[in-house]
Amino acid sequence: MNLLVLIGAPLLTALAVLVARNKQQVKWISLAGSFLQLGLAIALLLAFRQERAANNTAQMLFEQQYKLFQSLHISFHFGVDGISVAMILLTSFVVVAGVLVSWNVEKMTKEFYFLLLLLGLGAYGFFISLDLFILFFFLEISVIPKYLLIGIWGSGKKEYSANKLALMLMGGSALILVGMLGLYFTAGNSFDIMTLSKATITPETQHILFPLLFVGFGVFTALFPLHTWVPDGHSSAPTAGSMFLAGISMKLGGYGCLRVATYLLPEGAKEYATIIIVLSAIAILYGAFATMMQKDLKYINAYSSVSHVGFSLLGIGMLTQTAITGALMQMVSHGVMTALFFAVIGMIYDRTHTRMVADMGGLMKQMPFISTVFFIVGLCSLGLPGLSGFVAEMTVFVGSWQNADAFHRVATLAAAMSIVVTAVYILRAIGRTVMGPNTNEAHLVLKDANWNEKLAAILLVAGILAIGIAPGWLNDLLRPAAEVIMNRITGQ
Amino acid sequence: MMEPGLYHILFISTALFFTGVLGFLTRRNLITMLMSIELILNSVNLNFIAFNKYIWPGRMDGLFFTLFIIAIAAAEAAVAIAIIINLYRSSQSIDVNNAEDLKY
Amino acid sequence: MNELLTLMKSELVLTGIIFLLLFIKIGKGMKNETLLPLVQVLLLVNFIFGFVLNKEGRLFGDMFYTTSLIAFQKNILNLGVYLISLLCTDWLKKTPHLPEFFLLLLSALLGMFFMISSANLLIFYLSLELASIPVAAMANFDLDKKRSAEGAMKMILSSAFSSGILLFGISLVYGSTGTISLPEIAGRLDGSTLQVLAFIFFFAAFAFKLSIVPFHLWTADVYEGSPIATTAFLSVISKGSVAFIFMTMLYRVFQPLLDTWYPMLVILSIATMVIGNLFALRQQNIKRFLAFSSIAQVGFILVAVSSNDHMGSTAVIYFVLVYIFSNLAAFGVASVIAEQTGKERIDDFKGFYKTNPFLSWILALALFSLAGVPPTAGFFGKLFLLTAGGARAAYWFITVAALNMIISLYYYLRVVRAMFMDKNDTPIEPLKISAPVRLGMIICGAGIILTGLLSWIYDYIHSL
Amino acid sequence: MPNATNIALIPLLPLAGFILLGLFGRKYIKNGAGLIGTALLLGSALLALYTAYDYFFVYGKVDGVYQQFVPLKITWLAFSKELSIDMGLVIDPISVMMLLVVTFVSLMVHIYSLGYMKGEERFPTYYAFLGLFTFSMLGLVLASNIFQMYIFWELVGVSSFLLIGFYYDKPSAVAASKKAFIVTRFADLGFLVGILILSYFSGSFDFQTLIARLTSPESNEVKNAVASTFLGASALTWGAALIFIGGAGKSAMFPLHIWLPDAMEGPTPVSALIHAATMVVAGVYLVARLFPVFSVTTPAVLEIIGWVGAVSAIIAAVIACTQTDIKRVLAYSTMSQIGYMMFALGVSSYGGEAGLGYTASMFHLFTHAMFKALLFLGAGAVIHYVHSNEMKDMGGLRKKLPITHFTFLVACLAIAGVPPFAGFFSKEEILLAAYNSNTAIYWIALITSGLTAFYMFRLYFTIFWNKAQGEHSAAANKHGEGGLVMMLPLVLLAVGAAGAGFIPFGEFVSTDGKALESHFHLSFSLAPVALGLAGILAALWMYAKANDKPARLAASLGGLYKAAYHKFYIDELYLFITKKVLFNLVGRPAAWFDRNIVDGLMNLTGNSTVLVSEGIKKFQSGKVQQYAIFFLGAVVLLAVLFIYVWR
Amino acid sequence: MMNGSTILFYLLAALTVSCGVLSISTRHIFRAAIYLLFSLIGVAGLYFWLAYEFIAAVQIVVYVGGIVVLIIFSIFLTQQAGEKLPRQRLDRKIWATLATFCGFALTLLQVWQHEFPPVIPQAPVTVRGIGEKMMSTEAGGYALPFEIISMLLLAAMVGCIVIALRSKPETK
Repeated sequence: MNLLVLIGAPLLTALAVLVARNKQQVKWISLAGSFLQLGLAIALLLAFRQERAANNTAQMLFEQQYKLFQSLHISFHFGVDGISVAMILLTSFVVVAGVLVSWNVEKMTKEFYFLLLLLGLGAYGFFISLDLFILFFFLEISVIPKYLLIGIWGSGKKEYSANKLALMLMGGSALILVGMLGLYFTAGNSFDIMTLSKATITPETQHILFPLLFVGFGVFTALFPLHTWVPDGHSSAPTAGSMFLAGISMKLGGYGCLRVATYLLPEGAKEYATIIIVLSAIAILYGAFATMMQKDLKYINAYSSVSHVGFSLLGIGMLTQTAITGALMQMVSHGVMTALFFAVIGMIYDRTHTRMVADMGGLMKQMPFISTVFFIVGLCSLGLPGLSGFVAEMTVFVGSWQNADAFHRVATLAAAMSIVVTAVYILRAIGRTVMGPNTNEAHLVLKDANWNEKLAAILLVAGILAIGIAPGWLNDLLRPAAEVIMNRITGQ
Repeated sequence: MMEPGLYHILFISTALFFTGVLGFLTRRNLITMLMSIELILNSVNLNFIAFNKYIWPGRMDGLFFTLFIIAIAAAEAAVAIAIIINLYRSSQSIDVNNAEDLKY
Repeated sequence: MNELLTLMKSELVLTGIIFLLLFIKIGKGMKNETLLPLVQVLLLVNFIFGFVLNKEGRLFGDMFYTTSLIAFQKNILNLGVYLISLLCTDWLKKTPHLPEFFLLLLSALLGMFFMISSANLLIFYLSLELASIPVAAMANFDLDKKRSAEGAMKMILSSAFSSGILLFGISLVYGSTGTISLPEIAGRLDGSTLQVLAFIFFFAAFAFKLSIVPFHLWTADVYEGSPIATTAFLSVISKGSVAFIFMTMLYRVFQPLLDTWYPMLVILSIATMVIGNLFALRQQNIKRFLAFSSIAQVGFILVAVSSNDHMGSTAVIYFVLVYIFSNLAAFGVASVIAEQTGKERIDDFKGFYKTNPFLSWILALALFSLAGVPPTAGFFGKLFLLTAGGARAAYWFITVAALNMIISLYYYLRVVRAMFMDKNDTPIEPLKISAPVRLGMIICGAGIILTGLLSWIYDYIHSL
Repeated sequence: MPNATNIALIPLLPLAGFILLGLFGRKYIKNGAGLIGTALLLGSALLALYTAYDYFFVYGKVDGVYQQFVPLKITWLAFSKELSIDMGLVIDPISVMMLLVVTFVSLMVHIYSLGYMKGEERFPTYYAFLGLFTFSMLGLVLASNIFQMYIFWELVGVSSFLLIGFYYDKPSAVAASKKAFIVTRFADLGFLVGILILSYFSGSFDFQTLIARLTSPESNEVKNAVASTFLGASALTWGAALIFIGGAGKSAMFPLHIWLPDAMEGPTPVSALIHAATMVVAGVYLVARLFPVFSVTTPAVLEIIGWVGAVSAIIAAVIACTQTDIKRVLAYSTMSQIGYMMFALGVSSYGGEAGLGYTASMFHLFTHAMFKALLFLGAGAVIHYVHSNEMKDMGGLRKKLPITHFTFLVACLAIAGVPPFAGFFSKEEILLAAYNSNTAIYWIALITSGLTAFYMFRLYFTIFWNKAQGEHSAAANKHGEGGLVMMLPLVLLAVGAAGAGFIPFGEFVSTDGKALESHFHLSFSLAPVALGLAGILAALWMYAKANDKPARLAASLGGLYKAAYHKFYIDELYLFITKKVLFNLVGRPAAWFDRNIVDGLMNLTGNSTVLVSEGIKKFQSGKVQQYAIFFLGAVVLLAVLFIYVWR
Repeated sequence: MMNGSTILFYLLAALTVSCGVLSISTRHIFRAAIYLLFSLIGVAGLYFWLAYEFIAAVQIVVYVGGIVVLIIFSIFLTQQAGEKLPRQRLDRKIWATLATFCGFALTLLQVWQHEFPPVIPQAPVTVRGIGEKMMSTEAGGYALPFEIISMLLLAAMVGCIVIALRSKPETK
């Protein structure tokens, strides 16, 4: 399978959107394009499994390389392993759902969809890149669309949030950039991940470069205490924007932390694992407790994202194969789940025009579909078996527990404690909004989800269930890739 | 007192240079600032001539440099004066402290 | 003679155009409406002609030399001038002294050409003056405005002062090395303290022209006061040309003083980035805003300059190319707005997207490019600058530089925010965009996007 | 050999019901939902019956010992070659016994609900949830892997949550469902960590492997586990204790019991199924499942289990005497009875005669499921009739609800331990087991059994005798006892409650699979039976007719009565911990810290940048001479720096 | 020891520097111009003293005859002669003096410390030689700078005309 189609499809869609004549055309083109991407992602998954089944054990499959900026030894090198495939799949799901839930955007529709598709494009490019430079390019490409999406179509203190997001992400990129250049020069003028992974980098250099890269990517994935763009950004963004932000963009960071920082600089990872664990354990618990006090649904999910994404980082910091697999699963799971969560919040907001928990009540009666989905996603968030969150968190726990010393144990316990707190805030939110008596007369006439919203929700619920009920396929994708990373860490 | 030589001339030129600089920094009238520039240029000229004379007499680099600087000084002065006069027409003043609209 | 014609062809063509303009002026004269397209065509021809018949060689007893790299640099400047002639159409049409304006502008450009090609301090100095005195006159071309005169006054006096210091430095260099030929100087510098002092005098003049902090103070005032075409010329063409010769000087001539100028560059680069950014943060006037942002950009250029190798010079040249597209696009939009509405404040841009989507996108694209955000070429430009800076393993230095990109992003986004997000009951009316302006903007827009994505451009520069 | 397909179908049929009704119930099969659900469950129950017969009488016993079979095991999630979560089916005496209990009670509840829940707006949803619960419970019972058990453990928790909150527009129901979920969730955290500890040392999640590795004191695994200690206890003890916490949460053991009385907000059949007969005994089942580990390797934990069970039993019994909501009385009674089962396990040990407690516990579980479900369903019929949960609204109903009255009486006799009803036999065994190993617990149990008889008959007399104190509306009277669908389950369960005691339980269920001889001493039964009768008589004396004796007694007991009435203020304690401590001392500061410190620092960075920018603006003064001074100054400074300082 | 040449040198030096200082310190603008004139003449005298007569002549012609006259004209244009110039702000003066003095001291120190190479006696420069070199395109010739300066003068002229003749009808 030629991976270029993964970039080509969104690019063509975006360009087609630009030349569309009216809003209807824009929407349908986007929808068709996003379904095409979904199809391609599934085809990629199948092709990948086929190759693996045929005993193709190359680390990266479908590799291609085009020379760019030859004098700097940069090349457009791309290929996928299981991690990339999973992330691409996640992206395509979120893109489709994002396009669907934005069906009612009337303000500057064309621009909206264009930017949305551009965001997706950035994510696809990021996940297939095997060259740090190109990877960075795709990482950065999404900053401005995010900014504009929040700033133009957002709500609340949108300008502030948009600025904060753009600046903090830029800060993260700045650190990544420096770390990347450090790698480039210490490893003989190459940005190629495959080359870099074979280069010998002294532990001293690794100790310098690792924090730069990890913190840099960490900003994208809400590493405590650099997470503060998350609540504001997520809550101000339009629905699809939040979905993309939390569902995809935060995963870019996690992927980078693993693929770039940890994989390329294993010595650095070992050196700083303790700090990573401490920070992520704090983020998990503290995020959960902070969520408990939020009154705005979007803030609830945003803070809970901080908490949940902490599991990814915790898994990475634990440096065992299972924990890393769990971290990756958590990324995928959280991506789908949080996208769905934001989608549902958006649907509720579109109808009730409020996101305050206190202003709602008993929505189950008027919107059974939306409420049910809300239930499901809430349960997923609190880690109910059968839904994706459980699988991921348990894998992280089991993996973490394999470190036998007290420090890792305590960190794991702290993280595990969050599942109770999560239950508290999720049930609080659900209990007040979809359950309970109706508190607002105006809400009695509200309608349930439209076809597009239903389709979006069903797709994402299907994703959650597909991971939650039968996690084997995802495990098969991620575990071998995690093993490669672990082998590098343990030096085999 | 000793035989005047390179260092003496260099002293003069340096003194003249910084005299010009000081004038440029402290005079409020634009034309007097321009005059200070002329002093600076002259000190440089003196430098070039002195170096040419005392160290590298075989080549005429310093000499030509001086010649061209004189020409440039003329051109520069002409343009500067034109601008100053223009400014004077706009604001009826050639006090440098009155030309501070553009700031911050 | 044949050699003279080919090696100096850029200068000769330019001189030809200058004299043509002079004759037009002295002769019957021409209406702006007819003259301007003519000039634009001539500049386009000049630009295209810059690509052919490029040879390497030396002339006038090694006073003048040219290489394919220098030819390319000159052509970048040609391109910039051509774009200015397109983008500032609105202002140019109105000015009563169009032929003179172009005469001065092209003279200054000629000066820059000589400056880039100079292999001799005398040529260098003269061409530097040729490149700045006419610009001072150009700065005063809004003849009725006091601000314009004030800007011009500040420019001519400051630049005279700086050239005084430069000359003093040159004289000391001459005194201690006995030559004004650049290649010879390189061989004779021994790093004595007098030479260091001379170099610092010398450097100060460059710093002045490049607006390196703390030699930058004239910049914003002059930019704000000058007519927009002049500002564009100053901020892009002037800066670019000086940056080119600056690198040549440091790499080829003052190489023995590397230990002095490397730390100096680092200090000043950081100061420049920080101060430029901090000032740009709160500017309201778009020209002043762009002035400070261009100061900050120079700070980034210095990062690459400090690399002291081929990678650095390639990165700088590439960046200047990108910068021409980006900054000129911004100036182009500002020019259209200023000329048709008289508004220059960023607050006036609020709600601009509603009424003028094309201009908004161009400006946004330009600002993103200046901020270094992909997929614009500015991203690549900035990245390569920092890459070059990283070659000397000064990680903390490039970290500071990279962090400065955050501040710069903030203020560039401020303009974007005004255009796209802020509400305004009385936004700027839909503006007329004349054909040349539109052409210029499309060229700039294409340049901003394609220069980065077409990676062979960088490789081409590298190969020169 | 067990038939994997048949056994797998037992949980899968209710799951099919859940999916079918959950997806399409609301729109397409609104009326048929109950029948579909019931039919599927009937299939499931029949299969369970068949399986039980097959196991106990056909292939289960090899050489006089009941074997454990794992007819199916699918790797669900592999962490490594050794460590994986499998989905499997385990067939052994207790799982088969539980299959029977769960499917039977569930079937009864399904049938009963056809009448009880008729006309509900969310009727199909209700059946869907019942299906989900039954599926989860059966999955839990059949789990061959401790993680699988945890998974279904959570699923029954959520089903319970959904069903308690079934009347979602009632704030009290919502609050109760949240409370139930969160409290059990908290306990499950212990379970989870316990799993992690045990699996770390045993290197497996699989019950068989795990038990095999952790019960031989000579094995490396046990040695390692014992060697690593934390706060003076070995890792293994910690693991087992934590697992027990999970069980205690689900089984409403003191002090994690607070959710159970509130859970009565759910529909009454649900209380019968989940909060009396099946889910709440999951904790007991868990301990029984891991009994070899508890009894052989961690006797200390087993002792804790015994004490927790005993304390829960008596506290719940005391509280039950004071409650006025009939469902709450039953809830506390449930808690009390589960306490019995728990301490029965606690006083047991592995193998042979000493394993009597284990057998007794399972036996009591079985009989309790019958009579407690019956009690709840009977209470449901009463509530259905009077539209109130409060005892004061009831009285003299024996004429109006004759079948209910009769079955309720059977159940009361059974729970009070009056021979020859089922409760008598199981309770006797428990008391015997306690008597044999722990006298203190025996005395507690004895007192509890007296109290049990008292509060049950207090309930019985207040409802069915006494004088009617409340007005029964005409509408309430109209539907009478609720027809065949509601009465049939009552009768069937009454048969069970009356006759289940005669099952020779020791034959089938014992710690080591060998048949256990029941040593039935008539003399030993004298004390408990007498106490039970005394309790009944006391209730008769106080509650058979309306009078002020209860009030006087309450007054004379004073503080004790008040404390018991207020459930010993445990709820308030929890409320204090959550509201005051967690929310105000942790949550609020965390949120504040985030907004003001972490985010504040970010904003401060931005704001101070702007401030600095404002502060340095005077350098750009517009004065060309000042610029020149800077110019010159910079030159001089650089010169000094590079000539003198860095040279 | 003290011969005429030396005395002449010191006289010229004194004239140059003192007039320079006076030129920047007097508060009469017209006098300032005159002092400047004398200072420039002093420099020309120094050229004579150094035996660069041609340069001295150019100095007199261009500076004295051109620039100073230009300056004096512009003074007449913009100011009533005899009016005293306003005082500069004190802080500016202090800072300026400080910076200048530091610069002066530093430069002087460096210049005096530096060992310039010894003089190699060579034939003096003649006016004819200057003329030949000026037009030469060979090594050591100055044709190119000459061309450049002519362009510069052209441009400066055009610029001056435009700026100085503003708001008048276009003249040829």
